[in-house]
Amino acid sequence: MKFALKHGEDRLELSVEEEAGGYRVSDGKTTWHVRFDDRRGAVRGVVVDDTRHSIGVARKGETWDVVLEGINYEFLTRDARFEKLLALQQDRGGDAGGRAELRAPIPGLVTNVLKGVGDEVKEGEPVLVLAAMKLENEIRAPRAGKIVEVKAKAGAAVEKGELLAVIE
Amino acid sequence: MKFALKHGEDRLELSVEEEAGGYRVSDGKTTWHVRFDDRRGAVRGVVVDDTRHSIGVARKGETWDVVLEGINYEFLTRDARFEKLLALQQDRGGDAGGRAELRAPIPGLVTNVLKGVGDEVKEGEPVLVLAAMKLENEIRAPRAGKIVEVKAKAGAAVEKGELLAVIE
Amino acid sequence: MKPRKIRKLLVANRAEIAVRVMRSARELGIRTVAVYSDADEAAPHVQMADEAYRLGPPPAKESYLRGDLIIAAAKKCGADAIHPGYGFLSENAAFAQQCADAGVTFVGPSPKSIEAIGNKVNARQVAKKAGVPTVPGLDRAAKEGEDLSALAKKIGFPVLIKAASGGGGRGMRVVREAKELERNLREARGEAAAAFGDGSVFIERYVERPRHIEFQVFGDTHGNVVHLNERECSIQRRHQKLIEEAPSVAVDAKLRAKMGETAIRLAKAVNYHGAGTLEFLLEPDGSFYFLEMNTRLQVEHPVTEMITGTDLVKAQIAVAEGAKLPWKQDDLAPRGHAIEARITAEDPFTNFSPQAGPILGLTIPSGPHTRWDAGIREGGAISMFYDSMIAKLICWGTDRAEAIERLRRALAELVIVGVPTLVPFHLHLLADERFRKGDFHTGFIEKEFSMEGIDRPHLEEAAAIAAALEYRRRRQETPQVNGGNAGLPTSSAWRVNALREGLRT
Amino acid sequence: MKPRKIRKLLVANRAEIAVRVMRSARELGIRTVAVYSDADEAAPHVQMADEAYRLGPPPAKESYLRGDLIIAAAKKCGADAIHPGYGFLSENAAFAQQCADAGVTFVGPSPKSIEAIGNKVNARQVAKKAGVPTVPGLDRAAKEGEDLSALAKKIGFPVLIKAASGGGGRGMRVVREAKELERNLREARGEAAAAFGDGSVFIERYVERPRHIEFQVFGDTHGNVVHLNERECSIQRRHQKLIEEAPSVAVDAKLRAKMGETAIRLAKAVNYHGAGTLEFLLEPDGSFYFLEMNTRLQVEHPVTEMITGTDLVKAQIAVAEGAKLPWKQDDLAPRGHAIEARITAEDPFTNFSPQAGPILGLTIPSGPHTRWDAGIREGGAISMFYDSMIAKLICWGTDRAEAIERLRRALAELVIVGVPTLVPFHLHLLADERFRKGDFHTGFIEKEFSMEGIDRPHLEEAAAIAAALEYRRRRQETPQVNGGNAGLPTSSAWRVNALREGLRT
Repeated sequence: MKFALKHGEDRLELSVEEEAGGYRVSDGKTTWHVRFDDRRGAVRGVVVDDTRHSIGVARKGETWDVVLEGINYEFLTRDARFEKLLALQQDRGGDAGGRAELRAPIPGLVTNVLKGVGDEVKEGEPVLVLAAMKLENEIRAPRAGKIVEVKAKAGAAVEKGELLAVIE
Repeated sequence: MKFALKHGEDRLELSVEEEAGGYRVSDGKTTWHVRFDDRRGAVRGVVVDDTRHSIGVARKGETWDVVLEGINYEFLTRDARFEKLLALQQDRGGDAGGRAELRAPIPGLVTNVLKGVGDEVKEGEPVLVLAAMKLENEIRAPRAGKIVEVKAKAGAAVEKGELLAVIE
Repeated sequence: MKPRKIRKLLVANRAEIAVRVMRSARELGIRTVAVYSDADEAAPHVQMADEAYRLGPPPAKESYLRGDLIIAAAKKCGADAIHPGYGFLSENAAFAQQCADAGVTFVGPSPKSIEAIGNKVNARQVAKKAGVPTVPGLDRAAKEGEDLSALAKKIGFPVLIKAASGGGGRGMRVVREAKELERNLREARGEAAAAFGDGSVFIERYVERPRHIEFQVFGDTHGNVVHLNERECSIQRRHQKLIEEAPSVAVDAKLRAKMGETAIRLAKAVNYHGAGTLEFLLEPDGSFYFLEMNTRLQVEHPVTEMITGTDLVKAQIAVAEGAKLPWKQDDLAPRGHAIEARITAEDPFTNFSPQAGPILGLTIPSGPHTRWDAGIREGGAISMFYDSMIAKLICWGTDRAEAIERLRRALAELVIVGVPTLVPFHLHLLADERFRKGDFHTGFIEKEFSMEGIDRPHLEEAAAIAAALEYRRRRQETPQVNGGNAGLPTSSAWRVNALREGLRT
Repeated sequence: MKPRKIRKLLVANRAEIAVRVMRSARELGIRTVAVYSDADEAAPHVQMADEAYRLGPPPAKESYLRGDLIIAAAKKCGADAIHPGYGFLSENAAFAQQCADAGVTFVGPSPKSIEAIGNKVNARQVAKKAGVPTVPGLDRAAKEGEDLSALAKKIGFPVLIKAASGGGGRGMRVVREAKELERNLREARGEAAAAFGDGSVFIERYVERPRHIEFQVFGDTHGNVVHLNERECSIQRRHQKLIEEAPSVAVDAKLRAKMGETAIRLAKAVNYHGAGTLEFLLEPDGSFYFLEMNTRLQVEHPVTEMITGTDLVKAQIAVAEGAKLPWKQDDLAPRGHAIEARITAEDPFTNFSPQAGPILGLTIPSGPHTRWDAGIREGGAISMFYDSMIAKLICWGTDRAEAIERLRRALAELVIVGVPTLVPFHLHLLADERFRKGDFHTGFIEKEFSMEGIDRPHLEEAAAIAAALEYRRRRQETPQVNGGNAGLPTSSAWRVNALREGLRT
C-alpha cells in the first residue's frame, strides 16, 4: 500500500509492505525495516532499522501529529491514489509569483495594524500586532515589498491561518 | 432513553434525559441531576447532584469498567429494549438448585487437585490449587456438599471463568 | 479580622497552580473550591476540587480577574479563605482588601504590604530607605502620554520599560534607541493593561549581562521572617523565565548570607507575612541591585521546596491561620540542587510562537527525585485565552550536574501529542556546554543561544513512517461499511474518499 | 576481572524495576539494553531501552530466568554489565559467577557473598559466628520428603516455612498445627521451585506480633560499608509487603545505631559490596533477631532514597565500576519521613485475588514530594505470568503524619481503569487510627484489619450513572450506518443488536 505524506512543504510517498516481524517501508530510494507497536494509546514504540523510538502519534483534525524527542511533526497522510485526485482538484492557482501572504500563525486578537495599503515595507518590518496567549506578537513582513491588501482590523479576532495582509 | 446495567448480581435500570446543563438520571425511585464531562479520555469529571467525582470509565470487552475512589466497578450496559430480548434468550436453565460451580477467578495454572468425584467437602475446604501471578491460590468449596464433577487437571492452564469442579 | 482555622479554601486561579494549591489543601484536610471560566469547565483544577463555581466567559477580565464574582462565590459556598495563586489577582492590594472586608481570609500578605512593596515604584522607595541599591531609573509610574525621551536619555540607553503592576515579563520591553521608545511604551502599556488591568509603566537603566537572582522569603504575623535561599532565573526569553534553579552557581555561602539578610530586611520593612520573592540583578563582580518584590507564590517555588524539604503552600496556609513559621533560619540550609523546566505551549522552531490545541496524548515523566506539576491532561486542550505555560518539570540531584542529567532524562520521557512545546528547546539547552558550566546571563537565550543544529532528518523520517503505519492501522481497524469515527479525518473531502475506498473493498 | 567503566548496561528484569534501573543508567549516560519475553514485547521497559532483545516465551523459566540467554544477549550486543533488578536471577550466585566467567560485570555483590549470606541457612550460621541473635530453627535446608514433624514440635508451633532461596514471601507458610505441616511443606516447595528454581526450604519458630524492620546497607570493593537507616515493613499480607516506610516509628536513634552497627558487622563478615538489606524481627521490648539478607536492591528502596537524598542504583553502578562509596555514614542521617504503597493488581474486596487485564485508563499522581515508579502505561496490559505488583507510589513528608496525608492525597489522584488494584485497600488502611498511631505488627493486616465498612452504595450509583452516560455518549458519537469500533462491544450478540438499532434510527 502507498501513502502520501505532507510535512510543511515536504512531500513524501511511502510504500508499506508487511514482512516477517514488521513492515518494510520505502520512499523509493531508502528502505527501512520497521517494527511498530500497534496498540491503542497515543505513545508507541517504533523500531526503525535498529533504532528504537518512543513516538507519540495521534490524529488531529486532518493531520497526524507525531512527536519524537520532544519535537512535533504534523503530517497530512493520504493513500497515494487519493493524493492524485486531490492534486487535480487543487489546480486552482496559488501563491506563486512575487506575492507574499501574511497569515495568522495562531488564533488571536489583532491589537494594532501598523501598515496600510500602499505602504512600502522592509523585510522583517512589523506589519501588525496580534495578541495571543497574553503576549503581543509582532507579525513581520517576510520580505520587502508593497502592501497591496490589508484584511486585518484592530480589535478583530482571527483564526489560525486567516489572511491578514498581502505584500507584492 | 433507558439503560439496563448489571453489576455483579445487581440489576439497575436508569433513564437518562437531557436537561439544562446536564442530564436528569432516574432509577424510578431516585432522580439525580448529573453533569458529565463527555470528552474523550479515560478519566472524567462527573457531578452527581452536588458531589463531584473524578471517574475512570472505559469499555472492557462487553462491560464498562468504572473506577471511583480507587474501587473498580464492572457494568454490563445495554439499552433496556435489548435487555428484554436477552432475558428471553437466556431462559435456558442455569445454576439454580443445590448445584455450586467452582470457576477459575483468574486465568492460571492448576497445580494441584485435592478432591475427586464423590468426595464430601466442608464449606471453605480447599478443592484445588491454582497458580497465578506467581502465587498459589487455594480454590475453596463455597458450601458443603459432594463433588460430582472435576474438570480441572493438574498441570492444565485454565481461562478466567472456566469450570473447575461442581459440588451438589 | 482575627486569623482562624481554614476549613474550606477557594482557589482563585486555574491550571497547574490551582492544582498545586489544592494538593496541599487536601493534604491538610481542607475542602477545596475551584472557580472557572467557560473555557475551563472540564479542566483539571475543576475536576480536582470538591466544589466548583463558574465565573464567566473565557477572557480573564470577565472571569479570573473578576474579584467581585470570586468573593461572591466564596461567600455563597462558605469558603473561609481565598488562595490567589500567582498572576491574576494575586498581587492586587484592592482585592486583598475586598477579601478582608468580606470576612474572607486572603492567603497572602496584607493589603498594606502589597501596596508598600508590590508596586515597583513604591518598592524602589522602600529599598532606598532601607539602604538597598536599585537600578537607576524613574521613581514613579509614567503618566499616560508623558514624554519620557529626555529622562531616558539621562538614564542612558538601553532602558527597560516595566509594568508597574504584575510580573512574568508581560508589559516589559528593552529599548535600545530613542526612536523606538514611543512605540514600545505604547505596546507595553497595552500588554500591562490587558494582563493586570493597570496600564501604568516605569523605566530604568537596562543592566547588561546580569544574572536574575531571587530570594524566597517567608514571614508570619508574629514578626518572624526567614529566607529559603536563592533561585537562579537567568535563563529567560522576552523576560519570561524558562529554566529556574536553586541554588545558583553564582552565589556562594557568603553572598547568600548577605543577599538573604538584605531580603529579610526589606520584607521586615513592610511587615511582610506569607510567601514573597525579592528579585535582584547580580553583576559578574558580585554587586547586586534590588529590582522588585513579588508578593505571592512564584511559578518556580518547587525548586525551593526540593532543596529545603518544605511545602510552601502549606506554610502559606499556616501563616494565614495565624500560626508561627514552621521553620527557623537554620532549618533551611539548601540540600543538593533542583532545576525546573517550564513546559510552555510554544514552538521553539517558529520563534517561540504560542500554540493552542488539543492534548491528544500525554506521557508523564516520573521516577527518582522527579516532580511533575501540571494543569493539563490527555483529552484536554490548550486554550488561547491564558498563559502558554502548561506544566513544570522539576528534578533534584545531589549536585547541579546530576540535577541537569536527571532533567534531561525526564524530558526525554515526556511526550505531549497535539501541541508543540518547549521540550526540544530544553533538551537542546541542557546539552549546551555554556549552560552546563553555569556560564550565562539574562540575555543568554536571546543573544547567544540558538536552536540551530537540532534539525535531524532521521527523526522526520521516523515520524513519517510512524504516521503512515498509524494511518494504515486505523484503516484496517475499520473494515465495516463505514470508517465512522474510529480513525478517519473529519473533513468532507476525506470522508468522501473514505467512503469511496471502503465501498470499493 | 578488573572493574571498569560501564558503557552499556543490560537490565535482566522487567516492569517497574527495569524502568527504574534504566532511568539511572540513562542519567549516567550509559546505553541501556532491555530483554523481554513474548508477553512484554511492547512493555514500558522495552520501549524505554536503547536496544532490546527477545529471550523466549512468557513463563519466567523460559525467559527472565534463562541466565544463559541473558548472558548471550549481553555478549552479542556488547553490554559490559548486567543489572539483575530484584527477583528472577538477582540473588542467584551461579548466575553472578556465570556473568564473571563471561567477562560481564554483574551489578551486585560477589558470588561468594551471595553464597555466604543470601542463602537463609548460611546466613544463620554467619550471624551465629558474628554473635547476632537469630530465631530458633533448622540450621540447614530440609531434604525433599524429610520428616520435620519432630523438629517442628521441638521448636514449638507455630513454625514458619521459608524458601532457602529468594524472598518476597513466595514459598513462605506459617503452620500452627502439626497436622498442617505436610501439606504446607509441599506447597511451599512448589512455590519456591516455580519462583526461584530451587525447592529447598527450612523452618524456624514463628515470632508472634513482631515488627519487620530491615536495614539498607551498602558496601564498596574497598572494604567500606555504611547503612542507610531502617525501613518499616510490617504491613504485609501472606508475607507480601504492602506498605513500607522509613524511618520506623519503633526505632529511635539509639536502637537505629545499634541495629545499624549490627547490619554493618554482618555485611562486613561476608565482604559485602553493593546494595543489600538485612531483615530483622523486632519485638515490642526492643530485642531483635536477624532473619536474612537480601543481596540485591529491594522493591522498597525509594523510601530510603527519599529520606537520604540518594540514588541507590547509581551507587550500585559506581560500586560495580570499582569506585568508592559516594557517602560517609554521617551523610546519611534521615531527613523527614517517606512511605510507599505497593500498587498490585489484586482485588482487596475478593480476598486479594490477583487480577489480569488491560490498562484502559491511567491517571498518575504527581506534585510535591510525590514519586511514581511504574511498569505500566495506558494501552498496556497486566499479564498473569508475573508478579502482581504493577507500580509503587511513594511520598515524602517532614514527618510521618504529613507523609501519610500526602500519600492519601496522591492515592486519591491515581486512577487505573481496567484492572482492580489495591488502591481502595491503601486508602482504607491510611485512614485507620491504629495504623496512623504506628500501632501494628506483621500480623496486623491478616488478623486485625478488615476491608469492611468501605462499601459505599452512593459510589456504586455514581459509577452506574457514569457507565450509562458514557454508553450513551458513544452511541451518539457514531450516528452512521454502523457503530463500528467506536463505542460498541465486540460480542456477536451486541454487534447484531447495534446494527439493528442503528438501522432502525
